Amino acid sequence: ASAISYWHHFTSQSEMASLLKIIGLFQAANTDVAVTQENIPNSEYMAKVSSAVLAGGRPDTAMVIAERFADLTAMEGLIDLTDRVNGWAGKTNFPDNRWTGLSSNGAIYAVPAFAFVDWMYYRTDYFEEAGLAGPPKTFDEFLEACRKLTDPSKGRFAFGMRAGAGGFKYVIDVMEAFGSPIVKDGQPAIDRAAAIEAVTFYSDLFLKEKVVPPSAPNDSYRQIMEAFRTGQTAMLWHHTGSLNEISGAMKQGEQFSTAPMPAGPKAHIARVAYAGNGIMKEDNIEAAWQWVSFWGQTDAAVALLEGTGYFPASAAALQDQRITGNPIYGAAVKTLDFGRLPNNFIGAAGWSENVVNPAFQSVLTGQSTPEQAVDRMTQGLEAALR
Amino acid sequence: MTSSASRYLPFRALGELSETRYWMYLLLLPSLVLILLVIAYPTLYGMAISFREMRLTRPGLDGWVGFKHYAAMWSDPVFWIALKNTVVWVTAAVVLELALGLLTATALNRDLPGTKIFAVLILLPYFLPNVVAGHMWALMLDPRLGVINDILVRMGVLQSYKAWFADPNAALAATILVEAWHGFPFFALLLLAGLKSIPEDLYKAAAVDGAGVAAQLRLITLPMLKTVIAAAVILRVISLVNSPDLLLILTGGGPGDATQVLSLYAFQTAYKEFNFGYASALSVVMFVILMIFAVAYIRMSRITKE
Amino acid sequence: MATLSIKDVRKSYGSVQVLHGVDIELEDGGFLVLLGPSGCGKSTLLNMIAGLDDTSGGDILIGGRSVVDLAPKDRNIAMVFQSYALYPTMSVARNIGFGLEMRGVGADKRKRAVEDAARLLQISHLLDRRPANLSGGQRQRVAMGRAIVRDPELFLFDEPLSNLDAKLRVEMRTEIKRLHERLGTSIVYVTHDQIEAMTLGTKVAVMKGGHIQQLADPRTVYERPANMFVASFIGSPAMNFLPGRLVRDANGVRFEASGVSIAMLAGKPAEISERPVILGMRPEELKVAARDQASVTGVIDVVEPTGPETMVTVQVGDRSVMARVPPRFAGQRNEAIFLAVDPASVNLFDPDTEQRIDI
Amino acid sequence: MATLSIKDVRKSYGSVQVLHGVDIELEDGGFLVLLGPSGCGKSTLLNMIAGLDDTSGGDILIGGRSVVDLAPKDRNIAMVFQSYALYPTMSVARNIGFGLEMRGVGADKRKRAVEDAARLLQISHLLDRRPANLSGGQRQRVAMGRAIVRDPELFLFDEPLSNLDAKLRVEMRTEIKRLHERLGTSIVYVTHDQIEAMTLGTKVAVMKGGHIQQLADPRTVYERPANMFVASFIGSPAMNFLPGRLVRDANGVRFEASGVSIAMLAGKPAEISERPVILGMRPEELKVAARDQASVTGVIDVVEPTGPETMVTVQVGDRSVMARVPPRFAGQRNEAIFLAVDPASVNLFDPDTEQRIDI
Amino acid sequence: MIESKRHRRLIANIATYTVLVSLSAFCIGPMVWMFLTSLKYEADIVTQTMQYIPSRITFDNYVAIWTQSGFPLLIGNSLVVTLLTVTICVVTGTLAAYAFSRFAFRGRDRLMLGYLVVRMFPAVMVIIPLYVVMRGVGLVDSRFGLALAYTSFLLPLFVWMLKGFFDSAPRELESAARIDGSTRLGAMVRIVVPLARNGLVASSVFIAIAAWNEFLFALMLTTGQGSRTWPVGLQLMVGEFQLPWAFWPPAASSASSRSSFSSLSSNEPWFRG
Ligand SMILES: Nc1ncnc2c1ncn2[C@@H]1O[C@H](COP(=O)(O)OP(=O)(O)OP(=O)(O)O)[C@@H](O)[C@H]1O
Ligand SMILES: Nc1ncnc2c1ncn2[C@@H]1O[C@H](COP(=O)(O)OP(=O)(O)OP(=O)(O)O)[C@@H](O)[C@H]1O
Ligand SMILES: [Mg+2]
Ligand SMILES: [Mg+2]
Repeated sequence: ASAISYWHHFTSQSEMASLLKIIGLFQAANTDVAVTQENIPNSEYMAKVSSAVLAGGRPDTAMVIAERFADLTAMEGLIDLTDRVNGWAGKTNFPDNRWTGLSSNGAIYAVPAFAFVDWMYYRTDYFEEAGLAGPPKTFDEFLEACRKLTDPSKGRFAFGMRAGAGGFKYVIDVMEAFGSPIVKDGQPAIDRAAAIEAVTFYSDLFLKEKVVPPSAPNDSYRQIMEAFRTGQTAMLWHHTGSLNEISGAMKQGEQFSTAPMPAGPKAHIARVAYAGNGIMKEDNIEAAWQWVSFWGQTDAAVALLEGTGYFPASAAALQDQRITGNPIYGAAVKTLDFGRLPNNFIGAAGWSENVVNPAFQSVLTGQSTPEQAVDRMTQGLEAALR
Repeated sequence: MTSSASRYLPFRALGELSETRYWMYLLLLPSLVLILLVIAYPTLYGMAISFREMRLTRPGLDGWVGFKHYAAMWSDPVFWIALKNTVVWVTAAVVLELALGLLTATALNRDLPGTKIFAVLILLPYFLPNVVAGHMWALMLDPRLGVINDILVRMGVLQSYKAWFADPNAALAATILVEAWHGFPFFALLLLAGLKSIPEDLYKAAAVDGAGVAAQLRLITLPMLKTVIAAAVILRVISLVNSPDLLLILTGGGPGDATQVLSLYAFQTAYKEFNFGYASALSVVMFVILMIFAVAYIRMSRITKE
Repeated sequence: MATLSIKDVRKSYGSVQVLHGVDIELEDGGFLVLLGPSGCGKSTLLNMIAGLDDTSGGDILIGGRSVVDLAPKDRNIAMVFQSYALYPTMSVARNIGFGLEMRGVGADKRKRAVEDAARLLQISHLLDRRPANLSGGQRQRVAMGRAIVRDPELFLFDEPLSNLDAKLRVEMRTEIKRLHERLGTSIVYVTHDQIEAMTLGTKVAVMKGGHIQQLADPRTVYERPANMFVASFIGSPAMNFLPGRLVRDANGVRFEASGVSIAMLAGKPAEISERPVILGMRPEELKVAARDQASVTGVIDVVEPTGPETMVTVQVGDRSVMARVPPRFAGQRNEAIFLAVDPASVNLFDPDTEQRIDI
Repeated sequence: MATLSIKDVRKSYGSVQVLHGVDIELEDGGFLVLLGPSGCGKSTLLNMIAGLDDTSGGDILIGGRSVVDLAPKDRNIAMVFQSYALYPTMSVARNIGFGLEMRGVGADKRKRAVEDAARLLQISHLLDRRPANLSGGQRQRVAMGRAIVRDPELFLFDEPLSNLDAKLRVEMRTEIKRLHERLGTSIVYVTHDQIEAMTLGTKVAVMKGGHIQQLADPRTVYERPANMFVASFIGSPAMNFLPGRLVRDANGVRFEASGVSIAMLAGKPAEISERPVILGMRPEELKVAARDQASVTGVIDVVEPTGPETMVTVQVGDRSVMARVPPRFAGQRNEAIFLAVDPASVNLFDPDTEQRIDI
Repeated sequence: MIESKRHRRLIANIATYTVLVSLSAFCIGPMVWMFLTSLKYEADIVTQTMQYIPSRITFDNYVAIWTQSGFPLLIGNSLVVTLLTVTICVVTGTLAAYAFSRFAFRGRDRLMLGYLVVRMFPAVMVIIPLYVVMRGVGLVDSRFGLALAYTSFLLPLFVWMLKGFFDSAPRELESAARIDGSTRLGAMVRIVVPLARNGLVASSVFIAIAAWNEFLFALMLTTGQGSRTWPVGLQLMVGEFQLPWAFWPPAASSASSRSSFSSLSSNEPWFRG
């Protein structure tokens, strides 16, 4: 029997429970391999992984999400799995776009396991109250709805904007929706005018329209969730992973529902980020491979979905009755059709967190103009790609 | 000649050694070796990185680059903001902690009945990890669920809940408050010890001489506490400048760069952008600033003399 | 300058009573010494006069005015502490002038006053130093300077000399005496050194356990102690005590003990009955005499020449008696020795109450 | 029991020389007192004898054996400290027995030795207490017990009495004297109290600034001080100094100064020339006399009755002179006073070198 | 107008108690709030109307913290690491502090300052090289390795603190012991160290707290459950997605026990130049 270690950043109760279930399933199928899971706080995950790469002490296998993939491969943290994948029977379950996010220069470094599918939650009861027929389909409709839904006297705001930790993601989404690419062929490609327009639009929700809670500049996951759950906000952009939490707090259908993200003037942006598992060292590669490929099996994927709401990456799993039979997943399934992979260039994570976030926040706090913010993003991007 | 009752030979030999002139150096040896082994190499290595290009995500770029990072720092606006914030944040926090600590120590030093219990209660925050203190206050200052907002609204101080960390100035002030809450017991503890060592007679003499409470504080207590204050301040400044924990949890440097400080900036540069060269240069600058501060401060306050 | 009246002053810390109704009157310009063993309440009493401690009862009047409700600074007193309590962070000049500074005296006037005081105490050359750089005697002078510069109604001294070495103590003692003669301000002076008490005081209050044992001028306290405690506390080496009996014989009243026989009175007053008493004799009252004139007979135990005189410990019966004899005393250990004593100089005490018996 | 030889011992701290070549010989069973003002190097010398400090030069022999290279524990000495240095965490018995314990003496033997020492010092009832619960005098006894129980070759005492009050100091002084007589062990005793030096020592070394000023028996040091420093350092109140001249006249050699005229010698030895000198007179050698017998004439300045005697400060010419007179002295301030002095008891010093002049 | 002295003292006492009560409230208020919060159901926390006193009580959070994270193991690891750190510091630091206190040698002040300088280089940059060193000697992911790392920056603090205490222990006692037959080492062990006991305890508590609460090194130098300490475990539990109420029990209990301990043992001045 061989023992392999597995680093991941599943920390919440539901994530851990699902993980343990998957390990249980794996263990039942592979009695000769023992998996030791080691959980690492999400915010410190890359610090930990990078020092392991730099100073030695890698685990056998590790979880890789799309945003971190480029950095991980760039620091040569992952082992090329192309040959194994090509010889793997399960490969056919994964359409090509599942692999793109986990490949670099044509080489595959990880086996997709699940996906974060971005969508929108909205309060059906508030929409009814405001006389809105359904969820907004475009940014114009979105703005319209925002104005209608906001009622400061009730302490109610239309949209839970995330501009604290992790908020960069939506800033970039809006910029792309307004037609500004970020990176093309490894070169910075921000279209200044479009980007400024996007930042202006997005920040005006807070500054001018005031349809966003005043706490937005520091709101991150927990805050936007709380705002939605306490009824302060009527709309929320996030991914399928938060479905469990929200349906635990309010009634599906009666109080809230889900819809695809609204489309921007130039593009309809919604992220479908495939996460997978890679192998970080050769020592136990056979056992490691068994483990990472196990995540691609339908049972594992569905166990994860049910425990956490994380969508399966495997097309086979998507056909499972447990998904097709549940209407709430409709919006996600629809998103899979047009959704895009997140930006995936080396340094993306650092640039997003260290540049995009503060730059956009400073627009919200009035410390800079959208022009200045876009310039700072462009410069930061140039520095990151240099 | 009989000499020692010790039955164990090694101890006896060591005992005999302790009567030689080398004893003093032998005493220092273990701690010096430990410090040098564990920390000297990493520190020097860490400093050396600042003259190299070292970006984990660009393995190809490795190599010596001289003062490139320092030059880049000169024109990096975030560095200057972080430097300014560091100074503001550390100064404000230390001053506040010192003031609160002095107040506490003075009150506790009156030795009224029950002060022991108050002492225990007041010391509590210092013994919580930064991580805990940070999360605790983040929840209490939460713009929606925060009890502080609720209390302030009930008291009529605020119209509605305030998003403390969404406003640059309020964010800086709030983090300083949290840091003060967490750190002032440290000062209280040290200053109390210092106060206890001031002879009672001095206050009696001052009372007879006609000095009021304020004059006693200004002319006797503070000057007498100088060395204790100096030591406490220097230890505190070092740990504040070096530890990004609390800000990492509370604001992550935001909103904008309103609470960005050097240690946090170095941390993010290293572990988010994987640009170790630049992060190391930032660290070296911090180290140099701290050194200059510490040496000047120790000179000025003469804490190693007396 | 002022009178001081202490009227039935009491003090308790919690349930412990430290002072039990102390009454003292001090004339204007007087020098009151509070003398007593450690812990008898001297400092407590002084602190209450200064206003540093509250009284638990009774009244204190300075210059006829009750001060118990006044803060120390409003009592117009100055105090010198055992530890001197010099402000370590200030120069000598500032230390001396501090009381004036606090009272808002202008810098010029203050400077002059400080310089005058410094001249009087011969510390003018030290004005710029810090207390840490002074010797014990110099510190003592600075502490006194701080007191006199204020020109108060009453000086309070709490064992001001006990941190000095023997030589300096003698010097400073004379200095304080001279200062008192010169300034004429009333003084209350705490000490447990009986020589200081004797040389300085115009009035000595001997205290024990929070009670005044005797309040009188120094000579009375020394020569006619009110009880055995006062007798033994004052005088070094201490008074010799010998238990014995008063007996009446043909010639009058005698004190008798093993090795001792002293004719106390020629007549035989009726009120004096034979009874056990304790005899008290000061060492210096015992003079070496011829065998036939001796009233005390014993054997030499230890001979200690101290320079100006010689101390001889004599075994008398089963008791040790100390005699202070001239410097060039020639006796040897274990030799017999004969001592005479003036009956007028001895004291008698009641063995039970330990109070003085006057006959 | 052993002799002690200190040979040209020197000590520097960095560039500061604290002891400048000290030479002392002490006979077996002798009692050497090191006397001197604060900071003169007494403790330093004692510490070097003990081995607590290294010498910077010279040699120290105990019982003829050089000890400079031995650790304190190997020198077979015992020491009593000013602060007593009792181990606060141990019982009195353990404190006393600690030295034996360290030397591996068995528990039984140790117990007996401790009890013997305790009996000798009358502290048997205290053996179970902690030092914190003892009075000053009791602690002192324990510290002595700790020293004597070891039965060393040499005792070292560093100001063992200076933390006691005056009364206890006298008692303990006698006790130490008795102990020395009984045990006969050689002792080196540091003090700055000249009375202790005089009463205890068989030999007194007066030190100043790291130099020995005089090494002699106590009476010589008191009566024939080698220089003005020794003269003024020993005796309290200090020796009176009067600058004047030696003059030759019809009757012999006289000392003359304003208000003073003392016939020093009847003959006129050729080697004595007229010259300026300083006269030293002990206060107790000045006796109140009739006007025609007086050799010193002056005006009373301060009168201080101390109990057993009275101190009178007399203005003689432009100098103050102190006289020690009998207790019931009747003179008043500003009265004239006439004093006689025995020429044999006075000392003359060279005004320049301050050294003694023998005529 | 003369104000009565008693009156003034009363006012001063009231002011003192006011200060103490409000500062205590300031200090423990947040903790009390966390305690109350820890007893609430999540729905009662994430709600629009603030509940000051929980309307219903649950111990789920406590159960969760105990079962979810191998909590006993975390605490055990923290204990071991803290104990090791304190032991190493006490053994080596006591020697150094004693040397600084008892021997005057050239460059002493400078060396003491040098000890302090060690604390000045940001931990952020030391971690990776330290990791390399630790790996080289096989101490990564071991409790001993972590303790060594802690020692490197806590030792100077310990030495600085302890020196003050040693300075106030009378030298004469040591001399007495040496004359009584101890070696210098013996005198130090038997006499000086017991005398500085309070100071030793206080200094040890100080560094024990620091070791117990340290996060960054613990995170970076350990991976496995076998050596992970509780602040890291705590950060995991809190994570990004969960409300942080569950940490109350370990945090509060450890904090309060230390706090009372050190305030009781810190009655003497530990800092003397
Ligand atoms: N704050 C206090 N609380 C309780 N008891 C006290 C306090 N201050 C003094 N005492 C007690 O009161 C008594 C008298 O103390 P005080 O200081 O007046 O003595 P003292 O005569 O000055 O002695 P010493 O000569 O030692 O200075 C002592 O028994 C002391 O223990
Ligand atoms: N460790 C030291 N470093 C430098 N100088 C010292 C040291 N120890 C003592 N001295 C100096 O040596 C001189 C003699 O000191 P020592 O302690 O022997 O004096 P002492 O005669 O015992 O005085 P005292 O009566 O005050 O105890 C003093 O001037 C002192 O300042
Ligand atoms: Mg007193
Ligand atoms: Mg000395």
